[in-house]
Amino acid sequence: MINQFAVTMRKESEYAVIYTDGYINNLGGEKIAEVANTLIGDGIYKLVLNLEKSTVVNSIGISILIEIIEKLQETNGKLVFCGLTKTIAKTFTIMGLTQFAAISDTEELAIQGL
Amino acid sequence: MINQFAVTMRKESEYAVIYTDGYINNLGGEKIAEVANTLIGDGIYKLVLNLEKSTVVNSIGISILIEIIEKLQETNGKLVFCGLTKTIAKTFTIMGLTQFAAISDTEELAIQGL
Amino acid sequence: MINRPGTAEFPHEISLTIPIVPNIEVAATQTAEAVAGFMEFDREQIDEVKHALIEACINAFEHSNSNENKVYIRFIMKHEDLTVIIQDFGQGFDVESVEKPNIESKFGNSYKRGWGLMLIESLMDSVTITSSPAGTVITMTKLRVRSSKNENGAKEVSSD
Amino acid sequence: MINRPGTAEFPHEISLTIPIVPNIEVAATQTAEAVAGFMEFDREQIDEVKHALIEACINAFEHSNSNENKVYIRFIMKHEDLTVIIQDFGQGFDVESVEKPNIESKFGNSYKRGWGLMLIESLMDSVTITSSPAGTVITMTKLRVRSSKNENGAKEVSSD
Ligand SMILES: Nc1ncnc2c1ncn2[C@@H]1O[C@H](COP(=O)(O)OP(=O)(O)O)[C@@H](O)[C@H]1O
Ligand SMILES: Nc1ncnc2c1ncn2[C@@H]1O[C@H](COP(=O)(O)OP(=O)(O)O)[C@@H](O)[C@H]1O
Repeated sequence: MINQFAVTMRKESEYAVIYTDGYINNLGGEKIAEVANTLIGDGIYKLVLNLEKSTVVNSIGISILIEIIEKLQETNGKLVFCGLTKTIAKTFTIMGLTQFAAISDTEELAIQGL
Repeated sequence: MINQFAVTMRKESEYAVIYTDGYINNLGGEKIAEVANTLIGDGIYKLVLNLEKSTVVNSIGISILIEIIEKLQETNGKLVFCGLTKTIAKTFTIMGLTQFAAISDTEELAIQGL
Repeated sequence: MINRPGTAEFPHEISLTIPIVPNIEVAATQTAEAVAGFMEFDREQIDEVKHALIEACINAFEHSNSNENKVYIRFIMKHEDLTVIIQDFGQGFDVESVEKPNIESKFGNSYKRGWGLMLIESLMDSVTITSSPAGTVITMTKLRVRSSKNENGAKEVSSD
Repeated sequence: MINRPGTAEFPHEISLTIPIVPNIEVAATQTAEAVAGFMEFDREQIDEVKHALIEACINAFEHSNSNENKVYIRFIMKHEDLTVIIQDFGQGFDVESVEKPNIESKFGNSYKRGWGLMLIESLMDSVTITSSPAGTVITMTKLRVRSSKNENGAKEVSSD
């Protein structure tokens, strides 16, 4: 329901895919950042963020995503989004986020784009 | 969305299954009754009403369902419900409707119960 | 979240005013769905509140004859329960004189209606109705009967 | 249904008052979803209204410093558009002095926030913000740009 947010991930040798489920607000953003930071700490600098199960975001959550992208830039890493609703994709485009993190239609394409 | 209600049906030689999709209010009830009346007119007196895609009903809609059951009684026919949410099943039970029209868990069981 | 001690003050109240327009009661049920979901009610509890709310709304729509054409809904969230208050400033009715409907008597009778108030009372845990020529107020409460598993903070998996 | 001539009078207004409580903005978006769905907006239009509403709500939650801890939302449905008005009776702010955010300047800067108002303006068709020490009112409108097919009364198939 409303209060539930979950992050899971799939870690490969060179990259990882992070899956979210639920509303990406400050708490949701922080949970994603936690997982991303652990991966970065483990030397994984290529990340796919699959938001298929997140249809609602807010700008506080997104600003935490910007922090993740910044961290990845410092290590020559890369973030690619997939599974975005049209409105979330539009939001990322309006913000200019897509200049720093691409959007792919599918998870496979996102992984190829890393 | 909110304003959309659809009825479809599958007619066999001895019985028919009516499928609803959407809010069963007065208009929804009337659309179901129209389909049921046509079937009864065609000599089909055994009906399954599959409400799988209707999660919201109101008592005006249900009173139209009572009219259908009454019509079927006049012709020694039978109505069996399936695909009910727990709350709709509870509502039909509270009203005593289940004394006159059984509830089955699945469409197959409903057809067997005709 | 709302049921974790210390996270927020109680009670919380959400109020919603809707015009008397066919089908708009569904908008009210969406608000109810969110409120009851916020309180971590399970699927069945949510659906019961929604159905009771629909009946109260369509009664106000059909019978209140309200001049201002509005229905006022308040959701009062407490630790233990959710109270929904549905009010109209219409003509009111004599609550005592409403007969309890009976399925047998509906067959062979052209009047098949008259189930709304009875369903509200059955679907909710407590209901009070006050009505006068100045309008009608239905106050209905759903308890948050949670299993001990859920009390311990475990997430409930409810089908949608 | 709402767009078929002669079926109902316009405008219709739904009003919703929510307490300032974390996450309750999601209840407001559910009401918005129902209202926009009632108007037969498509999935994308609905999501855009929902996102803009979320931003306006969390701004009131975070920045208004309202004593009464409430946010007032009105949905005004007209044939041509939906207007959502979000009001708080908090401290207000100087609208002119808010800088337009820029993604480049966010990198290397610890302050990554400041996107809310800009997103509201981008996601809605028209937005006016009035703010004073007595509070803030955001009035935002979404046009109901419908294709000619839909104007003719054909049902729109929108994915969910
Ligand atoms: N809000 C209301 N305003 C005026 N009269 C009402 C209201 N709600 C219920 N009533 C009266 O109570 C009766 C019983 O209502 P209900 O049990 O919901 O059945 P129904 O609406 O099918 O008649 C109605 O027929 C009406 O006379
Ligand atoms: N309802 C409000 N009450 C008071 N101040 C507000 C309100 N909405 C916005 N503001 C002010 O405008 C600024 C910009 O808001 P916004 O663009 O949403 O970004 P953010 O909320 O991330 O700071 C806020 O930092 C705040 O100072």
